[in-house]
Amino acid sequence: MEQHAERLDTAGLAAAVARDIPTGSYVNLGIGRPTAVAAYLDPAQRVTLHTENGMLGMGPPAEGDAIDPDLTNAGKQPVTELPGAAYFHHADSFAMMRGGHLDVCVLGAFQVSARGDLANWHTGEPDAIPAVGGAMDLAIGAKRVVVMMSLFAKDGSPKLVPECSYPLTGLACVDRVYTEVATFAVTPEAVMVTATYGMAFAELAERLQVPIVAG
Amino acid sequence: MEQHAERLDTAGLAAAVARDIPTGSYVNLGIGRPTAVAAYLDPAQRVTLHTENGMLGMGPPAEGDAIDPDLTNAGKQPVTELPGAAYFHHADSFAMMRGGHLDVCVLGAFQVSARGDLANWHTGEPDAIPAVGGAMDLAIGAKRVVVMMSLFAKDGSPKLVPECSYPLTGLACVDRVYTEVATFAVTPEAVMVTATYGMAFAELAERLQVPIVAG
Amino acid sequence: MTAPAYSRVCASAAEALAGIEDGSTVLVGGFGMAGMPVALVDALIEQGATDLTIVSNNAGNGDTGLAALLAAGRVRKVVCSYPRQHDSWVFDGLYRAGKVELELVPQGTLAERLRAAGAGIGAFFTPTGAGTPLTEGAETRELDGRLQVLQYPLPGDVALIAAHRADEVGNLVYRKTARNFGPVMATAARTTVVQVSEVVPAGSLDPEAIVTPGIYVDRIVVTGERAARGEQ
Amino acid sequence: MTAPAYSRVCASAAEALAGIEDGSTVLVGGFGMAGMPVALVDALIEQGATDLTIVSNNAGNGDTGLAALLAAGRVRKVVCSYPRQHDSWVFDGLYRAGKVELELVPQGTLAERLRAAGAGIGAFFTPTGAGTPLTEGAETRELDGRLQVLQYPLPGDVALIAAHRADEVGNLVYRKTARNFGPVMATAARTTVVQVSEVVPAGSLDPEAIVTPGIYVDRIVVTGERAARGEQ
Repeated sequence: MEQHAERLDTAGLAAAVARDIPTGSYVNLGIGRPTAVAAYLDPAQRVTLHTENGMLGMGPPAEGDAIDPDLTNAGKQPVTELPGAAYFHHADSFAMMRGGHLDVCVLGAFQVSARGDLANWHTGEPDAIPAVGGAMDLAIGAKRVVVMMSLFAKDGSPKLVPECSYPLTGLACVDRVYTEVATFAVTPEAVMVTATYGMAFAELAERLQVPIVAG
Repeated sequence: MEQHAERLDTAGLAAAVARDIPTGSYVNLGIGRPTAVAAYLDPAQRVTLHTENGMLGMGPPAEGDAIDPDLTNAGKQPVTELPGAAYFHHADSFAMMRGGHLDVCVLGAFQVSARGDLANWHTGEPDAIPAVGGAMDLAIGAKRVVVMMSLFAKDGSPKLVPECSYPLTGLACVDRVYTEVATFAVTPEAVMVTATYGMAFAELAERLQVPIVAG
Repeated sequence: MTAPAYSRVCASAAEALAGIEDGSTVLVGGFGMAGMPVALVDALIEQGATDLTIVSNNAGNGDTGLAALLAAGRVRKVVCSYPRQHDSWVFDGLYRAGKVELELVPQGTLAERLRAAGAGIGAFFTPTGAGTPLTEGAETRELDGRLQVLQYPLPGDVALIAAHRADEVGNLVYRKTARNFGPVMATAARTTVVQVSEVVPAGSLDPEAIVTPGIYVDRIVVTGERAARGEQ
Repeated sequence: MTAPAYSRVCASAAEALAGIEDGSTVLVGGFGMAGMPVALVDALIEQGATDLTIVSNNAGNGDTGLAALLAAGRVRKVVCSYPRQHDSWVFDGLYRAGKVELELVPQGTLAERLRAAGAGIGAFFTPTGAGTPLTEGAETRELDGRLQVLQYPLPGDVALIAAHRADEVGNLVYRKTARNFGPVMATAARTTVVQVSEVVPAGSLDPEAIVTPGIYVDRIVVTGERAARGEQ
């Protein structure tokens, strides 16, 4: 277990996720915050980015004249195409996801349970418009499901929980959780803390209702 | 019911099948004898030929320098490509067949039953090597399944039968049967003779164990 | 180009949408605005069919296209994966007011149900959504070591899609991620209508690169480059 | 071209086939000789793995390729749709002698079971073969007004396929009807080995026209134009 003195800021969190992606991986970065990981990937990692709307070899965000309304990421933001890119239709794209061909996906989360259940599509509030997109397909499909989130909600309650109270996205699917104060490996045996950032293991253990071990 | 004085020869049978294919149809001609139908299609019919091994817009047999080992029909004979052709892989080709998108397929048969059951893949003999290919997919997939066969086996027994004795290819799937002496429409109500060739209706009715009506 | 009587090329979007009946299930391509058949959706509003079930990845953006169709009260039910967007206020309001029904389907299951409809697959088991509220009540089975859910085909009466180019016999090619749902929706509907930037002679498209073979395309409307690219 | 350590391009077919174990299920592309990975099958014979299950549309032609593998006694079982051909005497003899097991699968079901294995579909219902001896004992259900049969995925340990060209990141394009089973088999195996006529730099292939994305390709062997086109 690595111990660091400072909490991770947004950039630091994205960089930490990026650093741990194995060389040569095919990776999906979902929508929203995880898409920031792309900027911290080292070209030497030779990561190929997949976007659910039908592309492998997605490049950085498009700007100015490079913006093409026919070329977007899953968040509908304009992106670019790298040499070696390939386009395919939606059934083929999700066959790739569901079939277990992506090495890593990075997702945001409302909650993750101690056994790796993921809740990230619906708060369950009566007035909320539910929307799931490709989250359930990524959760069950990628070889490694990485969650990137703040460890505590605004009210201070932990988001790594014994059982999710929000509606589930997938069962026992999360492998790694990256937060601003600690990173976790979720295994069948235990939730292992792999690194801490500005918070001692003892304090973590006290604030979480989930039993943790130092990894 | 049309009545013709002469039996159909091989060419005449293929021509009769070709003549009845509706204008603008997408058609699969299976393997073996039905492939001869292609030569009798009128360009004004604008028929597009499908081959199960992944092509729409198949052209005539290839000869001489036009022979390309990468371009064959379902019988593995060299063929050509017409303007407007498209290639696709096997799962897509059979999705097209199974999904009901082909207007007509033409198949050979060992037996057809009065309710349209088809037997054309296996004689059931103990020493026979069974082989089915795409026959079962065509039988259940094409909008109209046309059988082209001789009406009587070498021993004189009819191949249009009350119940198939050979192993089935598909249940209640045959719509039309073209033979050298008569053509039939197989409907839920009756087997209707639509034309005779050199054999009187009365003789047909006597030689078949299947009740027939003049259509 | 010449358009003989049997041509699939229609003179207008209105002509291409003739005959769509009240109560139809309409598959609408696009992922956000990429691949969205804007001209065809506008023509559907003009055409007047109502009580529609709309199958599309999203539930309308801003005040045009699908959002305008919703605002006009023509839609009974939306089947989609991601209705909630920053500019989905029309759907949001109708949904909260109980004026439109929502069937929320995980995106991959949506795509696969459309494919199944086109491919003659009667039903399929998928692990997506197993154990979640989106598959409550569905038949489940443990297969390949994990819980899977039985899902059924999602056929359409009509598909409205956008492609880049068509040839005279209806073969289609797309542009970049605007391809998305177009190819599967084209296979899943009884009648498929496509808007394209141009129609080229048969033989002009590379037979190795055709994404949607013409067998899946019934009517073609040429809307020009900008409209075909999802711009207004 | 240069081949860095991480390159998928192998120096020889022998290198590409290293590690195939006895008892493996090997998916072999091709429809007759079109798309048949002749060089890879020859290398498999050299490599020596035995007790194999071979999944392929046919069961070998003449005395070379799959027929030679069968003749060498390496094949326990053949899963195919059409073993009986005018030149399938090797298979015919072994089958009649009870020396090779046959699982006969309708061609479309073979293709769809391979697709299911690659697409994470746990099982599917298909009308193909319902009520025939080929689906005896299978689970059936009436769906969409007709009898359908439940079919399971058909995954491979290894796929051996032939394509026309690869780029450096493994994207593949095919030629004409030699495409056939290659794309689905590439998705269905843990390790996919492809023989191609040439490897071109990344970016040389049209991204709109790629049939098999590189994610499905593990090892590439350049065999030159003639071998890639199924000629001996």
